[in-house]
Amino acid sequence: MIRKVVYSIFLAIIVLSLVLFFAAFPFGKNKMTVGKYYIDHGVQQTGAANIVTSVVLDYRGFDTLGEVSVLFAAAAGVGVLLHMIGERRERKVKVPPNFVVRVGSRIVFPFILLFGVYIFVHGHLTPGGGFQGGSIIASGFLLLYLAYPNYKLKRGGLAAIEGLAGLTFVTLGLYGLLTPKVSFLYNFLPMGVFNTLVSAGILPIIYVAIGFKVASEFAGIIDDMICDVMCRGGEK
Amino acid sequence: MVIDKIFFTIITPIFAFAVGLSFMMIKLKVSARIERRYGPPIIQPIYNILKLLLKEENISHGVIFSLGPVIALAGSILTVLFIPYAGIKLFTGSGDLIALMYIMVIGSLGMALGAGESANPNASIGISRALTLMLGYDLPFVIIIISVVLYYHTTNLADIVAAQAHGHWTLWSLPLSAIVGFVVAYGALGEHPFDIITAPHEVATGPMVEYGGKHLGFLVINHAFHIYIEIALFVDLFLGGATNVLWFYVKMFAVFFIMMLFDEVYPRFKIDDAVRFFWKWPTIVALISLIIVLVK
Amino acid sequence: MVGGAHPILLIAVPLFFVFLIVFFSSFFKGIVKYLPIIAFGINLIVIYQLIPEVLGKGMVISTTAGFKPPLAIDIVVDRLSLILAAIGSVLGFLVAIYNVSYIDEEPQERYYALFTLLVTGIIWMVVTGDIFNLFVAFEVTSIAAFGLVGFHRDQGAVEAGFKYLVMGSIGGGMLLVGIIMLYAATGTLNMVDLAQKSVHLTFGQKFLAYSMIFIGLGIEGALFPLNAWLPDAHPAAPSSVSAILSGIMTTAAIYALYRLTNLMFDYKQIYTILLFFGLLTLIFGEVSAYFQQDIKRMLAYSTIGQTGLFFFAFALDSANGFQGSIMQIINHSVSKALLFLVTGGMILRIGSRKIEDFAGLGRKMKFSSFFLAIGAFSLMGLPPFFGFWSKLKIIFAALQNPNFFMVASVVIILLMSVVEGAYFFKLLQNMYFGKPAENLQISEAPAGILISFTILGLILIFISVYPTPIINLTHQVANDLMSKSYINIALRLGGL
Amino acid sequence: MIYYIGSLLLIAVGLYAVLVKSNLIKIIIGLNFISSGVNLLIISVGYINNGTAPIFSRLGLNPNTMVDPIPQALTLTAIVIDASELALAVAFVVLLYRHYKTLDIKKIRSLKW
Amino acid sequence: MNASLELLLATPFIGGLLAFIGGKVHRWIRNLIAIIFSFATAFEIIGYYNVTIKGIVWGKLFGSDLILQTNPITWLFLFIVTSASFLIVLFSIDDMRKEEDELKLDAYYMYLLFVEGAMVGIVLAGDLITFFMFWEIMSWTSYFLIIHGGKRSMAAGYKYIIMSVIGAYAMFLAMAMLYAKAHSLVYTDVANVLLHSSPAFVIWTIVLLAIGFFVKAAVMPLHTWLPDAHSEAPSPVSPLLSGVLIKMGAYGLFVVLYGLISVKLAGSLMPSVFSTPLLLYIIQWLAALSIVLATFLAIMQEDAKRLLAYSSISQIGYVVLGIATGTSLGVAGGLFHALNHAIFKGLLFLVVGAVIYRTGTRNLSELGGLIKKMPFSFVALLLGIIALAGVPPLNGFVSKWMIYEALLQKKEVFLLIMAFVGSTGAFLYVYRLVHSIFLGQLPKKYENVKDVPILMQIPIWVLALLTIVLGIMPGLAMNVIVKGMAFFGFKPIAYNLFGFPQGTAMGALTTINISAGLAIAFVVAWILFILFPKSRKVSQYDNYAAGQVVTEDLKYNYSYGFYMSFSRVIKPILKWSIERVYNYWVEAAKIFGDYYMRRIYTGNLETYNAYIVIVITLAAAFVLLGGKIW
Repeated sequence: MIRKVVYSIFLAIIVLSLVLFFAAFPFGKNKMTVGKYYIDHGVQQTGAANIVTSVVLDYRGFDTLGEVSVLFAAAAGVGVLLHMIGERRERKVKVPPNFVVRVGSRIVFPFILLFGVYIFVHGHLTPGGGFQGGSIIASGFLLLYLAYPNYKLKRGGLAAIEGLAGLTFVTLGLYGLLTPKVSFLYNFLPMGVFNTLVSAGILPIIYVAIGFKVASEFAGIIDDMICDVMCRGGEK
Repeated sequence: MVIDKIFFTIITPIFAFAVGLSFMMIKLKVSARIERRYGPPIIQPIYNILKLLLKEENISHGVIFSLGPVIALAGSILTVLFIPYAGIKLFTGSGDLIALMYIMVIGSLGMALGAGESANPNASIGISRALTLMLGYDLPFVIIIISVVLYYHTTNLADIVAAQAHGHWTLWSLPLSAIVGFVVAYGALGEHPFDIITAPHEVATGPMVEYGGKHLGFLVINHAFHIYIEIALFVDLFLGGATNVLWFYVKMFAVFFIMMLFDEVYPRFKIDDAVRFFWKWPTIVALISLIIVLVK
Repeated sequence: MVGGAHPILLIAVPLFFVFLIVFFSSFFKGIVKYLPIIAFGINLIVIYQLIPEVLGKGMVISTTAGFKPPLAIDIVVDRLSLILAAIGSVLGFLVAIYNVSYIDEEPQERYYALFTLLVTGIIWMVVTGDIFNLFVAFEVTSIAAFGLVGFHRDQGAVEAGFKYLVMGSIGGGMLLVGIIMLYAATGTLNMVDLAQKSVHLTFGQKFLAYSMIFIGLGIEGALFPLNAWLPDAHPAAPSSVSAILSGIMTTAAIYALYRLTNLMFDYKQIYTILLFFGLLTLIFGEVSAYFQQDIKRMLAYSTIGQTGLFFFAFALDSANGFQGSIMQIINHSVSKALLFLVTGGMILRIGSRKIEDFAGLGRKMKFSSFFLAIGAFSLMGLPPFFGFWSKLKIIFAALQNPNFFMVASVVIILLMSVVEGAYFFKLLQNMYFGKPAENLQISEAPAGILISFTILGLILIFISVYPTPIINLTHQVANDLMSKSYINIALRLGGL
Repeated sequence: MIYYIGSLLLIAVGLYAVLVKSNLIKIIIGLNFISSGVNLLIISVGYINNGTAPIFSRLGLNPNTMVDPIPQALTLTAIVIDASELALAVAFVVLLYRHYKTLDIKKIRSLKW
Repeated sequence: MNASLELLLATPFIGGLLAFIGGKVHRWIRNLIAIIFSFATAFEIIGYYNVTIKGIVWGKLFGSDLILQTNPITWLFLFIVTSASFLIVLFSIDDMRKEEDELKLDAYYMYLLFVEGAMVGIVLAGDLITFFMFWEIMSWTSYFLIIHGGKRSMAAGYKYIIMSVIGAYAMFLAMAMLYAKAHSLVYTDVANVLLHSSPAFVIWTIVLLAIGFFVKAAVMPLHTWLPDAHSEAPSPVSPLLSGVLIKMGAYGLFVVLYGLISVKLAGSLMPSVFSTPLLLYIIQWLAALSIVLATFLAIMQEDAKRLLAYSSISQIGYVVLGIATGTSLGVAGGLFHALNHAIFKGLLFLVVGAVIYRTGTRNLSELGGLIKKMPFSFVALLLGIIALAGVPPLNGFVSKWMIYEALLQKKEVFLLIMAFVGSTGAFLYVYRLVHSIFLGQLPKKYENVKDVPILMQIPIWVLALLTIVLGIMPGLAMNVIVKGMAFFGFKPIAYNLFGFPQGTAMGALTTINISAGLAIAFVVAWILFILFPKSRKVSQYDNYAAGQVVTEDLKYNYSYGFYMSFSRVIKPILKWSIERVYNYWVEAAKIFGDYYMRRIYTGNLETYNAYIVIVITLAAAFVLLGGKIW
């Protein structure tokens, strides 16, 4: 009990000091320096209507590469941890899925996919993007897992998609080094018409790649976790 | 000059031997008298030595066994050459008091080696005791040597003797050192109560247990030298040496006579008691004397 | 490709290969294990090309997305980064060779991908010029490391991995809080820009932001008392990964601390506090190492101790201190990686991590034992090995103005060196002259392992007998740090 | 201001959970609290009073009312990182449970000193 | 000889590496390389006899130069190092043949030559950093040599290396302090800076450096490694350690005391006792205590090498005592004794090694009577012990005499008394050595023992010859020593080839007279002896045993607990052991370390997280309190 009180006091001190810090930079005040530049020039420079996307994929595109790597690392890590030695058994469930779920999922799944694709394709125009879209697609696969006990993703294909998507991203970035700007991730494609689907140069391509990548990674994670619990064979 | 030197070099050991032998003779008689016996004839030691030397049957346990007495005698002869007596200083210039201390050891080393080869445990025990006792009396001995040396600011024995001319004996100036010196010389001679080394009736005459014949004869001769060395050194250090042989002899005899008296009075020390004894009172007294010298 | 190499290749190329590994894993699995070698081989070429440029100009800046910083993220390689990136690439390359013989457990393709990602993340942390990008690289590194620590999936590995994950996540969160505090205060994320714009902050504000960043990087950088995950995680990981973790990952985090401290938080008070952290880390690491029975755990604690040492040297806040610190970093990275690689090979052969089971290995695995001895000597700081020069420099630096505290610290450092000697000699003695178990039938380590640690050992021997270039280079680095030329050169080269 | 305090409190609650809860899942939830708090903090930093989203859904929107896009981008990155950590943590918990047959962190102490 | 100092320094190192590589080809190639290179090193130093070279830059470090230099004192130590190493390599060829493991042997020769090289480096060093570097190399290479001796040598080696490292780091601290002040570690610069430093600084410097040297030289409170290490090391290594390696401590002390700070400076900094600066006086006392206590301990030993090891502590005490007197005679005596000790202790260890080679034991009570089987070894050992005991006419006497005289001149009587007692005590233990090994009765199992092979005898004879030559002609060594000391600003002492004429000291010494006198006396006595009837040789068992007949299977010898009665006397001293004090503290530190570690790395995640939170809290509190947390 004393422990908890002491911890609470500690945390109170931490929060208090941080609050005092942030009090010097009040909420709602315009603190932009670089951000202002992005808002002012982002549209001309990147051609993306969504300034956040232009920041995420263009100005700070390198961060996103890292982000993709992190996600990939997590997926690989989960794969490493939940890797199964020996045969995979058929998945067994205690209660077979409801009929409604099975039929419903068959109807909903294409729409989920479509919605996901929509989100990452329009990432440079509207809120959303590769990560969001990818997650949505992965949730569609989760639905399939719920609905069909014997549903199994083809991991080889997933890996290929994952790798190809990642390769696309890096290759696009590396190509920037060959352009006159000599800059990684340089947006070398024409800007296109503002606020249309085919605009903002390489950004949509990257987002599509990210979308596929995220979808396959999340799907892989889901597959790993479900199988680890449900398909584990005789090994201890 | 050179002839002189050679002459004295030859004569000195003989003189030393004679003196030592005479003391041995006297001792037999005197101790007999103290014990109210008649005692053997006065020249009995000479008989003894001759008998031993001329014995037909000699046994040897090995080369070093034979060499031991020889080395002992050689060491003693060498030591004698370094001790000035009656104004004659032969080698005194080439080795001072400190060197002399170590030259004296050569003889003991020879004897110890020889006795060691005899492979008799009695001999070994005797040597062990002898060496231990040596360590015992060495402590007060070096202290008084240092006191005397510091008092006269020289380690040259001849100079020390010279500085004591006209009756300025060290005995008067450093009486405490002299007393300790006496005790030490006495201990070094291995007389009662420090005769645990040979310990007659106990370990069968100690280191010499295996010796007989000419070997033992050499050791007896060596003992005569030994008596001479210890007492002569004492006389040189504390009694101012002497200008002529006779006076030197008289002084030596006086010292020896007092020693004999002690010899008859005291019982025997155990070896560790002997060491403790030497490290206690003689050392303390010697240190007091040393401090007196230092403060002066 | 104007002007030779482009530092961004240091990150992009290995990442490319990471995805290539994933791509190939489904249908061409045989090639997977060789891809990291190629990746870091290319990295080495890039480093080689960068060397003259960096040494000449002091810095090479590479922009991304075609915009100048602070608008976009830039990759900045100055001399200090170059040293660490070079160490990272070399270790990555050698450990990649090592892996070929070492890893036989499934899932291999994920291991290779994660491994490549780990090293890439480390290099990334070192060369980035943007503080949020630093955070991302930090997370790439740590998440790859979480997975790799748990790679064996046995009880210890999982426990260590989980603890590491919890602490690392807290650290990551705190680091992000610190970054956001800086962003809230300045509105920029580029380090050079931050350094310039943060001058108007009060000491208290800076200190608070700094302490948050410090927590994050300190957890990764194994500073006492934030290092409790390390002695669990480093031994639990495969030895190849341990070599990277101990050799360069903690160092990279410490590098980030150096960089940020030097750029933005250059206060005497902060340095004084860091001194204590360094000393405590040193003491607790070395003394704990002495009590270990498990060799990898011992090496892990020794890593903590070494970290404390070079962190202490850095906190001296003098040119000599910086120089000593960086020399010690080099020494530690090379030697500790060497030790982990060698012990990895030995553990592979004898199947035990207990020090007493190493008895008699000096006879059976001659090369391994020899290089183990070399590495241990260098860590102990025995001449003529490189560790001696670095320790020398640190001590000299500490005693530049010998007040009581400094002398006491030096005494502590030396005492800890004695402790270090105590456990290393115990190990060596046991290894060379201990009585081996009955009918111990083992052979020398496999070829890949042998090649990799032999090369590393030869590098160590080379810098030991010919330390002059490194001494000169680190001297320049120390001057860079002292004069904060990072800002100046970056400004001149159009970093802003 | 309340947003700052709220998000900071969220961080504190997360830390508290990590500190005192012994259930592995709760610790993971605590970690998530921390990251959510941090993300909220980031977003709050970028907010401008009466701001709009920095999206030019049509040309001619007033750029001066738009909020800072950088924190939003950062949050996006941070969320993904948090999700990755979460996935990995859950995988660890699965394995831990298999090895120790418990979810109590106090009993998972095979590695010490 | 125009070879450069670098070449001299490099020769043994190159030789070591080549020997190691050569061992892969054939063991004789290795042996040959070892012999050639050790001889080459010894040969190269001829060119530097009485040469002074001020300083050669051989490298650069942190912008300061690494310097080599040489002067006659250097030459003296070079001579000790190189010639001893050469002889030991010769001795090793046969002695180490019993080691079957060729790899160990390859490593053995490599380390042997490395140790030599490191010692050459120490001696040639012209600045402290070079000195320290080679010092450390010497430590660890010799450590590897020591642990070649088998299982028990490992514990000994461990103790050795840990203590060495502690000592080295004490030196290192002093060096670093000097560097901080002088920004250079070249002897001359350091000396300049010390001249203008505060007394406390100078004293600290000397104390710290002295700790390092004393560990290596095994001066009393820091000696505990030596008896174990020297006795457990392989036979050829022991003479290297005892004869040469511990001299490096003495050399270091000499250089620091007279190269870095002059006696005059030391005298001006602190009060003087007996006209010796206090610090030097304390050093002298430590040395004197070493002499006496180590002698007593040596008397008690039952193990031949352990006995010699304790004797080394005691003899190095004389060296340090002499060097710390600060007068020309005393320092010359100390240096000369260093040379002499290298010779006779090397000799003794080699002979004991030869005995071990033949009998396989070094337990004194198991040996005996070997004189008939190994007569040459006996004679060599006899010469060695006579020299060690400081009995004329051999070399040990001359150097001890010089030290005594120097102490007498300075009236440091208490030290002198201790030195004397140590010398007499030495007589006890050396007799023990010769008695228990060569005299007494021959155990039956050693009936077939022969003298050692010729290759092992050569080094023994060379050293034995040297004891005699230097005993009769100390002037040979004084040539070098006096010239070298002039280099360090000492007044020259008067000497001639055969000793010291009147005026050098309080007395005079002419060694030729003593030896000639002894020779003549011996011849006279011998002639007398053979004049009398010839003696008959009998068996050793044919002796007086209280009427019993002694048979060969019965051990009828007195060799265990030889000085039992003496041990009763010094029991109070024996009860008290420095080693136990050290062990106590080490154990306490271990318990403490273990305790805190268990409290900190508990394995409990909550605790670990709490650390993080505490650190953040401290930082936050620091800010909240406005930076006033401490």
